[in-house]
Amino acid sequence: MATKKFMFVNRKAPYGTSYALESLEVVLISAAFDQDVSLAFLDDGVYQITKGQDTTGIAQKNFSKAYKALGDYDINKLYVEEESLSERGLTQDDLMDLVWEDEDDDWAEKPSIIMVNREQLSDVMAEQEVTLSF
Amino acid sequence: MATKKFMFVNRKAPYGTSYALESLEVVLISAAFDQDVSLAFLDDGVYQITKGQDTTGIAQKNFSKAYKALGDYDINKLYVEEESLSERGLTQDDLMDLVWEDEDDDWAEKPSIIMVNREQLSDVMAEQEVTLSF
Amino acid sequence: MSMLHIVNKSPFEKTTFGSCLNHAKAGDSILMIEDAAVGAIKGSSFSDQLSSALVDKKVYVLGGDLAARGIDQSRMIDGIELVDYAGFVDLTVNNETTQSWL
Amino acid sequence: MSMLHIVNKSPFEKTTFGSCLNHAKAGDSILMIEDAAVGAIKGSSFSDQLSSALVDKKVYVLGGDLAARGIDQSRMIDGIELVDYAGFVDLTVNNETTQSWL
Amino acid sequence: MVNEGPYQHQSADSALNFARAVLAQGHEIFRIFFYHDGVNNGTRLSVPPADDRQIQKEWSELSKEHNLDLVICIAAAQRRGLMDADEAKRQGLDADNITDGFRISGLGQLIEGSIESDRTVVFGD
Amino acid sequence: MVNEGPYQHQSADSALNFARAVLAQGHEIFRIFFYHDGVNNGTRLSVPPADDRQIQKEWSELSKEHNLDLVICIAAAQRRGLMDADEAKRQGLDADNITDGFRISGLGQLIEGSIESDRTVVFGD
Repeated sequence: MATKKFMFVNRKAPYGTSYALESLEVVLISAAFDQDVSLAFLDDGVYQITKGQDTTGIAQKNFSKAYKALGDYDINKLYVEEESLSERGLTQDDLMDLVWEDEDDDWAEKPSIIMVNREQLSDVMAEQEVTLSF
Repeated sequence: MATKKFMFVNRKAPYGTSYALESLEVVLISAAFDQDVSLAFLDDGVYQITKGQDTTGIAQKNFSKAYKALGDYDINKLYVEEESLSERGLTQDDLMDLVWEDEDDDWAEKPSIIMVNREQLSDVMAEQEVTLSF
Repeated sequence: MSMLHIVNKSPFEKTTFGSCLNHAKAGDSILMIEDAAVGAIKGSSFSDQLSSALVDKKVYVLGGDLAARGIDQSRMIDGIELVDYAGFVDLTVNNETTQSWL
Repeated sequence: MSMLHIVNKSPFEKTTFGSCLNHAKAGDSILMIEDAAVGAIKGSSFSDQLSSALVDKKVYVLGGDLAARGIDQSRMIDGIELVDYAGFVDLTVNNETTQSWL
Repeated sequence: MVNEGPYQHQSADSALNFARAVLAQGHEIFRIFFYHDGVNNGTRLSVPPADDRQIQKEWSELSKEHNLDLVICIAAAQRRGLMDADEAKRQGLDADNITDGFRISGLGQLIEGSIESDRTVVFGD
Repeated sequence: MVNEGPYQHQSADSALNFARAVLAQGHEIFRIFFYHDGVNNGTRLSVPPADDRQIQKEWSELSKEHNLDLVICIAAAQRRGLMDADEAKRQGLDADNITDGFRISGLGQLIEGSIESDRTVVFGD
């Protein structure tokens, strides 16, 4: 099968709707198809990867740990928009520490999160061949 | 049964979602219960009562005419927020001419639309006993 | 008569929260649930607007919804009160009417 | 490569349309469908922002959605083009990729 | 009033949690009315993952425990395909999908409920 | 990809109208994938008012006419209660509610469809 540049665009907060969870399920499946996969977190999508999520008070499953597994599937390009964080009173310190191990570099642990500004994110979006949004 | 002050709050555009249509269905049913019913049209809800709606291009039923029937059921307090119209580039001239006949005044035809500013609408909302939003 | 305004949408995603603040009256209460909880944080592009509401209104946030989105309560704007579902019920009892901003 | 951005939410209700405009690039096309059609009107609080986009992008609106909401095409901002569903299909063919702003 | 279906929007969860808290404090729930996509709270054909919440079943159980009146709007249910045995038969359909504890009725039940109750709370999108 | 159910959001209508226009111009539709509440487009238990559009039936008919591959996501369908006969049996349920022309399958079908097609268009809320 051909290899295409896939981008999953995440613009909604988790738990308020099922889009974040069900987007993550597609991302995990996409790993099996050996595609060139990127994720974008912008607007309220940045809340999907905040650290310290605790869902005990709302009786929903906390699926934030699953983002940590993405690196194991070689999904390691998670673009986060700086402007989206700052508008929400957040910084990169509020995000989970998401990493992957580079087999070409003696399995060195490298960050999966790539901080970009709005202009840079637009450039990355423009390069994609398939853009899926939820 | 007791008589309560009911307000139906309409804040969403028609056709994009079913809320406008299904809100109207509740309003029509409420007429049978002899309550003190008001409707508020603010934010994108003002598009529900624009004139000249033509749904032939989107294969949906045009239900805007049903608002004209509200007067026949003695539902004649339709509050429309001026600020919502002007933010959207609209004026009262863009709205349907909705009327009711006053049996205490020799069936004189009177306007059902009551133009209010934001402050006045807030006052009307504050007087309600049941507020239903969709 | 006082009214409890319930808002469930992020102020960064929808204009609903702003519309709620524009229509709530002095003495009313505002409860942030679901995605609206993210509006409780200090230092956002929305926090000035919410702080202004605190001058003459009470503002509450459902703690479970705040925690689910990874926001620690220490980050809340001063004056916002944390409630659980029992507190939510109390708010509906203590205000004569409720209005949901959907 | 050019991209077709499809936006379906009213700019007065959600921040999605604004986000789309912030990320579309020169030479891209933007298609307004469903509730987004109301953004096409002249003289609104959003029209300046959309007019700016017209400087280096093409903007289209689905005629059926505009008419359904009672907005006559004479009220549209100058430069916006009206399309039907066949025109929508052409736009997806003539741009290499599409992105839906939901 | 619950306006949204389970899982897609949190409003079904919020309504369920709120209803539990109301009952825990000894208040009475006159009726819960399911409208719009909220009708889908009443399907028995849902099988969520075992480690996830089981919203439709939890409504059924809460209803049984507290004798709650869970009413699904008939007009909304017809559009969305939520049927009880009688209605399915009337429409000539070969199956139904409502679960225990729910009943299908008209919009008047919403208005009546709002008149009879001291408070009406709306959960939706 | 269709993310929303019929009636509640216009996205199901838009997708249907778009699909018709695509076929009218002689293009080929590789697959239509129904995700999230979009799974509800595939119920046969819907009976909308006679003067309203019949979205679920229109999908079925379009599928028959053009041999379309209409795929419902199994994970989303399980949460929301959309079942075919096999899946209902496997889950021990006494009824199913899928309509003609739709099939239930996994999320891989969405990725595969996006790889195989020249264009992927998403309709949602």
